[in-house]
Amino acid sequence: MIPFLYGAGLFLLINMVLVFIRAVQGPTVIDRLLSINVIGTKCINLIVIAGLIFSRLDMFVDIAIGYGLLNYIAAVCTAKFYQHNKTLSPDSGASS
Amino acid sequence: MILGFDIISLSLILLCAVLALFIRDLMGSVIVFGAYSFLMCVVWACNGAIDVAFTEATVGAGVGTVFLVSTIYSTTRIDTFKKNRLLKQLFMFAVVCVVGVLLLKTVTDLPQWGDAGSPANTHLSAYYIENSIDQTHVPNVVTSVLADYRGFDTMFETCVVFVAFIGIFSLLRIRKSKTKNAATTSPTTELTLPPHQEVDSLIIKTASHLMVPFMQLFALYVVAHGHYSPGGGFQGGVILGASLILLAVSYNFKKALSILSEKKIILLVSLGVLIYAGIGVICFFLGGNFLDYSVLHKILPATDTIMARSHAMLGVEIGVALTVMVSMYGIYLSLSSNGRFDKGL
Amino acid sequence: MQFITSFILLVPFWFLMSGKFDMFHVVLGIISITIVSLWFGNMLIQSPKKSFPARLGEIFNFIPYLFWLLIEIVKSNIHVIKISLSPNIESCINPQFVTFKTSLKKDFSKFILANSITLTPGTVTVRISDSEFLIHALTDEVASGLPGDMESKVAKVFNERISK
Amino acid sequence: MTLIAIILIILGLFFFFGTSIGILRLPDFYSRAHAAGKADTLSTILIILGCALYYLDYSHYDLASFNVAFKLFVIIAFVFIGSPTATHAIMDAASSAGVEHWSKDKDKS
Repeated sequence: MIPFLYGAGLFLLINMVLVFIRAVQGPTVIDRLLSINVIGTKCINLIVIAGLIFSRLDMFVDIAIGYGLLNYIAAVCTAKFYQHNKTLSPDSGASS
Repeated sequence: MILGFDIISLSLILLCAVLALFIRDLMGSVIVFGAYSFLMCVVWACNGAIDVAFTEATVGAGVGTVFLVSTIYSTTRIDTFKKNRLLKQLFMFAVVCVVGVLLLKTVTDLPQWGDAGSPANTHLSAYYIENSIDQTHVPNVVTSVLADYRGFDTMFETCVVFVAFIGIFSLLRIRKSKTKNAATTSPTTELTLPPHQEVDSLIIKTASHLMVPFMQLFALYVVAHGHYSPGGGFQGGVILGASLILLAVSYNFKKALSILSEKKIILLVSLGVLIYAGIGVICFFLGGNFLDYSVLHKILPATDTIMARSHAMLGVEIGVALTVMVSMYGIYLSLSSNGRFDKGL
Repeated sequence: MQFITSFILLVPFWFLMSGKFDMFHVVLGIISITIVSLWFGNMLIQSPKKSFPARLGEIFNFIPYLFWLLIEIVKSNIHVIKISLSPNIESCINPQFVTFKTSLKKDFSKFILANSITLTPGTVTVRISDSEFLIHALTDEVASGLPGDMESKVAKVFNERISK
Repeated sequence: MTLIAIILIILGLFFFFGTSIGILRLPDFYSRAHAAGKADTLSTILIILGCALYYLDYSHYDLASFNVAFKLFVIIAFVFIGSPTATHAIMDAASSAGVEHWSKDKDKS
């Protein structure tokens, strides 16, 4: 079971790299926000899987709950920012 | 230590840092740094440093991004760094190279990962691991080290948070009497700020109604069970602060001030530090050293010297949690309203 | 009243999280729950006048809805993945904004409806203004099928009358 | 029991893969948000459910393991509330910031 969990974690990390490509090339800031949000959700799963690999899930699960609770504050806050400040990019020359 | 996880997440962290440098819109950089802290938490967790990972998770996901976003909201969004001075850039590049080489040189002198012969493992850690349960009845060694063996350190760390809040608050705060005197300049500053109107979304509001009580109860659980599971005063305090910030973000600024007014914020921040230092002073008066909790069994009911240490640790953690919670909230309010305390993000 | 209801709701949460039943931790738990429900009990319970049986009825009605929602979530995932793995992506989607008016009154049922719309195939709620939902739909067939029978299901759960 | 856990985790990983591919391939922001918002929720639920089953089986269903399983269930519940809300918040931000959505007619012209 441990090799399987190890493989699952590696697969999640590779997925994370794929999502990160979108954050690199994302034309707008909001695309980046979206992909970072997905990376955050993947981190919850990764921490739970790491807890199973260490076979001390009772210790790791608190971190995962903390993430699950706090993951969406950043998204909410950024959304509020864009509702006040209705321009997407400060200038046209935003490069990545 | 899980090697494959470490390698991929560390290289992703490097990519994040480089990407954040090259984005000109500061919002983009802030958001990319969100991913940086997520991945850093995974690295800590994969190396077994659970308490550090918990701190990183709460600070990175809960308050770090929010602070930076509210700072950008009250300042500017464009990276105004001038890129045309070649000589200056070359000089900076040289400085960075020298510092980097020095740091890499230091890395070779560090002990190997998990080296049993390194000084930290032969002297201190062994003592803590052997004696923690006997002397304090606390299974989580990190908590007993932080709150008991190195109580002075933690007290001054709490003071650092306190000073950070007081610094930000007193630097940014604009008194109303002063703005009246400077009435000629205030209209121009008003114009540079973005036009303000209250927006609130029903979905976000209802979701935060549902989440906030559970968040707070979870935070109190973290504070109360710091002896057995990762976490403790600091992490619980950050989650409490983040829940208050979530309420403030999903409503408007008036509601945020009605939860905790300015006066209460300053009072409670000081109260947290007072609880910590007060426990130390009580020990002092009972005939022990400052922060020597074992003498507290004279006034705590039904405890011996060992349980007194365990209970006093809980009291200390409550003080830390109070200071951290209220100072996080106060820093958010100061930053997002640009010190005016009338309207904000 | 709000205090008592939220206290009853929060007690199982604490004890299942804590898992320690000695005197010291029980007292700590009761103190914590009291603090939270005094401070934020009025957030968790938005409608203080409702009686306990009505609340229980809502919860019992909600469970079948939850199962239905889970099946819809699985469907929507298969739908999204089919689209994103299809060889020519641009021919099978036609993104568009759709608005519709709901006759649901309570905030909480609007919230449930909006999140259900987000989780069901091909639609995401973008904004709610009063009773108008702005929805982004991924394909034509999904856009024409809104709001479907979801609204009446939500209304049934929360005992609301809708004009249809 | 372990087999069920493995199947659940593999399903979750598959949905995550779908999310990643969707985020990379879909043409505009709004449709990417569809992929991110939905598949994320379900795959998190599946993976954490699988982990909970495996942990229960691994620790022979004792009392402490039920405690951990409840905590995992709490994560599921909060992701279930939080993830659609985050998607909605991001979409709302995009639409008020004026991100244009992709359509076939615009692509042809």
